[in-house]
Amino acid sequence: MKNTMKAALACTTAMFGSAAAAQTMTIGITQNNVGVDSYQTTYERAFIAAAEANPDVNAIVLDAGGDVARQLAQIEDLIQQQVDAIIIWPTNGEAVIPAVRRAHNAGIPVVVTNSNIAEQGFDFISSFSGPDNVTQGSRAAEIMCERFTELGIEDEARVVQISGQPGYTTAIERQQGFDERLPEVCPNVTLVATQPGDWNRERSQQVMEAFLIQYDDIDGVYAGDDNMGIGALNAARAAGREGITFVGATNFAVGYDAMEAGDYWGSIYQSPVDDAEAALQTAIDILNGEEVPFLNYFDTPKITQDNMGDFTKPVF
Amino acid sequence: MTSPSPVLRLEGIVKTFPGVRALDGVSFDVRPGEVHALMGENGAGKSTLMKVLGGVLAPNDGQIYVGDAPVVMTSPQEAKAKGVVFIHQELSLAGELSVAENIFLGELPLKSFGRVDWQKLYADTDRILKTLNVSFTARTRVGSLSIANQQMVEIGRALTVDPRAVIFDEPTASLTDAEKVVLFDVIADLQASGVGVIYISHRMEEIFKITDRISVLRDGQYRGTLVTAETDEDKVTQLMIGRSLDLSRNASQHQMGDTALEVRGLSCGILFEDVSFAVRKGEVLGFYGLVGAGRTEIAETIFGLREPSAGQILLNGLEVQITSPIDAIRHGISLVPEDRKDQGLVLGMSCRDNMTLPQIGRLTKGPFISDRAEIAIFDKYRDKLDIRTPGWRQTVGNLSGGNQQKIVIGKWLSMHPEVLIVDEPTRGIDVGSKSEIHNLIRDLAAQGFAVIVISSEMPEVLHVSDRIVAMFGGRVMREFTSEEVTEDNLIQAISGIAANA
Amino acid sequence: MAIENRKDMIKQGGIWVFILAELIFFSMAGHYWSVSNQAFMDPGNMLLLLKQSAPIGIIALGMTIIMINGNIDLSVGAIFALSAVVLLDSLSWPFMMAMGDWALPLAWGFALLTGVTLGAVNGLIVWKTGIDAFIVTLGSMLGFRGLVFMYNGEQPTSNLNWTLVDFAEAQVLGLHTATWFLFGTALVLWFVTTRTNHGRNAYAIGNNRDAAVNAGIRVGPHFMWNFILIGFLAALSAVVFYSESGSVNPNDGMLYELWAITAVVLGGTKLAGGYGSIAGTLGGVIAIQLLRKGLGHIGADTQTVNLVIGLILIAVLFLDRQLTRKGKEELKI
Amino acid sequence: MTGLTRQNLGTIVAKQGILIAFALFMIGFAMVNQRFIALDNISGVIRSSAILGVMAIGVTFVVIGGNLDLSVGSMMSFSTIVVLDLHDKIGPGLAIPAMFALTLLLGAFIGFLVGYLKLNSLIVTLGMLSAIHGLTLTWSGGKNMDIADKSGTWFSFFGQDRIMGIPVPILIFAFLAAVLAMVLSRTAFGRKVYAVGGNGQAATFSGIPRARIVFMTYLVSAFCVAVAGLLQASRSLGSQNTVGQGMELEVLAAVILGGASLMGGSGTVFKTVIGVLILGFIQNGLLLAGLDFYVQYMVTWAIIILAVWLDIAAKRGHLWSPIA
Repeated sequence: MKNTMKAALACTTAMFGSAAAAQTMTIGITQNNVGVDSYQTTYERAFIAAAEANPDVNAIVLDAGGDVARQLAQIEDLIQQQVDAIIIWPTNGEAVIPAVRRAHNAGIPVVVTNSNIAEQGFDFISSFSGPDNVTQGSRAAEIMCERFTELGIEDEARVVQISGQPGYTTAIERQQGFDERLPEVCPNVTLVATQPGDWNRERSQQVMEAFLIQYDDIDGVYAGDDNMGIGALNAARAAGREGITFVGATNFAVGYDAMEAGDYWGSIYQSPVDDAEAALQTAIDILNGEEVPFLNYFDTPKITQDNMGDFTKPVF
Repeated sequence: MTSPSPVLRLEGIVKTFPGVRALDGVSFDVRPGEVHALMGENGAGKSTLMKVLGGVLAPNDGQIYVGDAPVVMTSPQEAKAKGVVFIHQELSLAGELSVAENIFLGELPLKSFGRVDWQKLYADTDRILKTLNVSFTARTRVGSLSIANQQMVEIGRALTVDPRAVIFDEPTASLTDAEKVVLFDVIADLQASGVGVIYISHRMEEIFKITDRISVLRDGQYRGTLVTAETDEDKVTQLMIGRSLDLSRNASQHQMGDTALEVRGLSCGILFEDVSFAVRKGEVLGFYGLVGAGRTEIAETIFGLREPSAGQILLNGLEVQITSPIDAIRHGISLVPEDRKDQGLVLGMSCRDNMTLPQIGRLTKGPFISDRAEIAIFDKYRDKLDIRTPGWRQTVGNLSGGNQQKIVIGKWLSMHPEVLIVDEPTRGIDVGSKSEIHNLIRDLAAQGFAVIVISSEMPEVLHVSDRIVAMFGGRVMREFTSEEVTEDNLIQAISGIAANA
Repeated sequence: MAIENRKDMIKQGGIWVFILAELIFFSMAGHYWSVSNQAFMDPGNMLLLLKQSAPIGIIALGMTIIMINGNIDLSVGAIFALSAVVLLDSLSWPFMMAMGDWALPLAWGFALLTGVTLGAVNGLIVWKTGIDAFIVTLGSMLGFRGLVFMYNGEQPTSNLNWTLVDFAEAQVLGLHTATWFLFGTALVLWFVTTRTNHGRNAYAIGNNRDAAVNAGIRVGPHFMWNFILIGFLAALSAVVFYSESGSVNPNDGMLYELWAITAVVLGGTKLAGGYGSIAGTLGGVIAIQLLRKGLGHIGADTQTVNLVIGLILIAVLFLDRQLTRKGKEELKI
Repeated sequence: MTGLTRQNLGTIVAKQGILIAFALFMIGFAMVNQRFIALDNISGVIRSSAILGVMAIGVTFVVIGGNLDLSVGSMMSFSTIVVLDLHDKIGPGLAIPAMFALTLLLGAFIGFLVGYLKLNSLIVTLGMLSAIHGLTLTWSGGKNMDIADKSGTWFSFFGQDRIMGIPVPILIFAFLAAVLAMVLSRTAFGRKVYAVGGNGQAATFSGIPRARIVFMTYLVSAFCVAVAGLLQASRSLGSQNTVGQGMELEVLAAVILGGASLMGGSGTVFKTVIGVLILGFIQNGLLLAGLDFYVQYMVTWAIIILAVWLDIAAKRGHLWSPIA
């Protein structure tokens, strides 16, 4: 039964232009939630552009809309369509593991992009391509600590944190990196509160408004990305509170502008274009039989008011 | 006549609500094979009594006997199990379900695992339908039946048990005379099989036609039981309201003016066809016919609520185009609709707000509604129509039916219409208010309004109309002047018999 | 009568005609636009379609009977998430760990019990307070979601159990486990709505609640049972889905209520209650999944999918309205 | 007679229950945390509630008219994105009216479907929730919208400035609430909205153009959404596509909390505003008390159920539902 079906599949595949497919590789990607913020949108565009620029690549670009069930369905569809490689931007770093295993069992290499899956799934993926979010969190802690030291308040500063969407791997990892690193570099700085801002500028602004009232003394804000950081900055500005050090991650254009204006201290420079191109290249390399590192991090350097001249303004 | 022991007996039933003694020692009995009328004005305590009898409310004092056994009713189901069944006034059917499922609603015959025993259900239903002598089957969807047939389904429900007493609550409210005949046959059959029937109605002629005894309630108190054959309407009315009611033909003859509204060859799809009539200023034109004869639909078409497929409407001799109630109102036509609660009033709004609704756009001062103008209108018509309400703020839903109807009439009078159409002016209104409304209609005509009255009650039509249009099956069968009309020729006309005459 | 029957047929058959139209469209369009080499109507793809319909489908089937009642349940997404949390978390309780694979059915039991309990809470409030189900479940949608967060902070709850995954991924007679559950649920609910006292009462209550009360149908408990049923089904959906995925985010299941309602309405069930069918809902669920899959197949992006699904919903409502119109002489109210 | 007074008491509690609850909450929170009743906190809460509040006022019209509007969240995203995008393209002076026109167009479309075509509002607005989200993404291409020159525009006036020390959003919120409260309670249009929602058929029989009134309620709602979008855009001068997502249910919760019946025909602007403030202060109070954000979910749940329960219990005179 199964065999006849497979044969039938093979036939249809053969009929629909396998001649052209001889050289080209079909790569499917299922993304987390395009359109929820500029990063993801820019990522998708860069991915499509990169795929189109490469005549050997046929890309199937899908978007899970933030829904795990839809993402699993898309992975199944891609396996069903017998693509050559699958790139996954997981909505949930653990929930996709069984689906990844199925792709693996079907002989399709899987590349995880942007936000890694949990360790249990490492056996089934060929590579992770993306930023090292724990390191990003640590670096943000370092940026913050260095700034406090400059300002001479490293022994008394109080910090609040606005984290990303609850349950999202990137959010968890950045928070983890920050939480762990901060006491190491600045043991006397207190992290007084953490609330999620859901990657949402408006939500973050509300959270910050409450923080400002709750705590008379806030010296620093760490936001899980610049989008939320700007929300927090807006809240502080509206309340007339000055002298707060804002540090974010994933430097958005708004964050870059605010840095230029001197309102925002620092962030982590992470380009969605690099992210997308790295993911596609990783997949291509694997299909070409090249050796790729298992954790294929692309570099995400610190950016602050001091060194921002070295970076071009983000396009998103 | 020896009185056999009653099937149902109430003794000293008392029911109090906080601050109100709704029932104050009510006692009467129903004998097997008897039709026992229960009468009383709205608010006299009939429905409270029925709720006590049906186990919906627990009495504070008194005792109910079924046969000779004292019983305590705790739910409608228990009442039914003891052989006391109700036929409710408001049709309570589920339109998407079959006739059989409706008849056995809440007590479908079951097999294991809660499965419905369809075979038994249909067989039992067929048996019941046979005794009712109806044309539809057990599997017919109830929503596709006529109102009269739906009423039959409702009656069929009472027959799922061997009833000892059946209570009919205003069963003829939406039935026409022909349909009533069928209903009365069913009641006669029940009677013949020794069932006691309690018959609640406001309609005297029915009461005198089919009942054996009449018990009367007033203000929650039992006022006595009369033997129907030995009494007359006057006595019953006096017992109910403490005075008598005039339902004779109207005598007042006043001057009539020119034709106000004329309708020529008006048709609306299958609802009615080629209807022509005219009504003069100062005249009351009655429309009489079976439910479904197309009377209400004509009124709705004239009022712009339906799109006519042919015909003309002329006001004061000039043809007018009416495509919405707004047009109709602008041309001076008003409609007091048949269904007061659904069409006449916004029950949650105050008396005043309801009354000024059609002209609210005109009662403004600058951008805002003028409170003073509104209250002035309300006060004027409250006095004129003798509307009894604690004040304009009173929510209309809390008023009695008669006062509600007066609010609707006041609403339209305040628009100074030329033509006033009143559809079923006294439906669900108690006897006392009825005559007030009848007088009001006569008065309005006397003041020069052209009035069209649509009614399913023959005495009412005969009482208020100067001329009567008899309708059948969407067509005008005959027009009578008040001199020509008799009960007999009117019944013939609306049954379609006159068509051949 | 004849006209009525025909309209009824159009109404009930409409969703299947729509599905057919989608299949034809996507097959043809896929030929031109798809980057994939695979035909859209490939049998394997169709089997996947059924499987992928299951998570929303099982919930939508339960929503059908709720909506036949004239109620609505907005909290199913949150029940789905909380049941999933219980399922996965319970597997890591010490005594459960000690039981080995025997813990799996027990974990299922705990999750289903969670759904039943939450459903009962909704049902009890609707029954005892008499508050409209829309408001009750709007509230509990928030409240239950709060419980999800409370259970495990903002962290995902995970427990990847390969035995469970293998069971969930299995295919019997070509159908996936999830598909069997979808069909099983549909069959049971079809039986309940058309053959049992409870099901017929559901229609009676939706049609005319006062009549049902008068006829002695205990409307309150009836509602409660249906809320328990949909709670159970939301949990069942979670159990089937998370057995295969092994991790639940606290935000999972958001908007599922809206998708389920969309499917039920597409399937012809009336919001006012009293009318609707399980078969129609199954059609509605498949139609939505087909649309998503098909739009993905021809390379449409997220915004197009949103736009199309929204407009189709409105179009279906419009068509239904046209079918139920009585014609020109209808009262203009 | 005692029964009557008791009933009156019940009615008073029901009518003012929401205010009593509000007062109790304020006192409770104030006792836990002094900061809660600090003027700047109160002003902060009202300011951040302004956007929700403005939308809730519009939805109040729709709900009193007997319908629902689940599309306001997604429509607010649309207005925000559109005005931000147009700001840099055609300047704020033109962008604002253009955004209002487009938002009103969407409102008109929904109003047409629900009012004139008589389609079920729950499903129509559910469909529009999805469709408008698609429209917004198409407009923005999925990108965040940001005003390029943030310090050089007067556009920030609506969301960030103060007049006599009072934040402009609060002034706009208060002004709109006052005007629309007058419209609802004192004008013929308002009366017609109550009539149409209270009993649409009776309204038609009284010569009220039901379809047009329903249509207008959606225009009012869309207008309020446009104002909310303006406040939102001006406040942060940049936005994500998802900015209003999920707000439809918060808005509805506020309206219900204010005591408007989903059956239509009852509710007031004032009570809705109270509903909005309750939600705002709860959120704020719980944050100040150091509780996690999700506690707020459960508190909101309890409050909605209790408020509505109290309301209908007083109306029927029994705490427990009579349904068996």
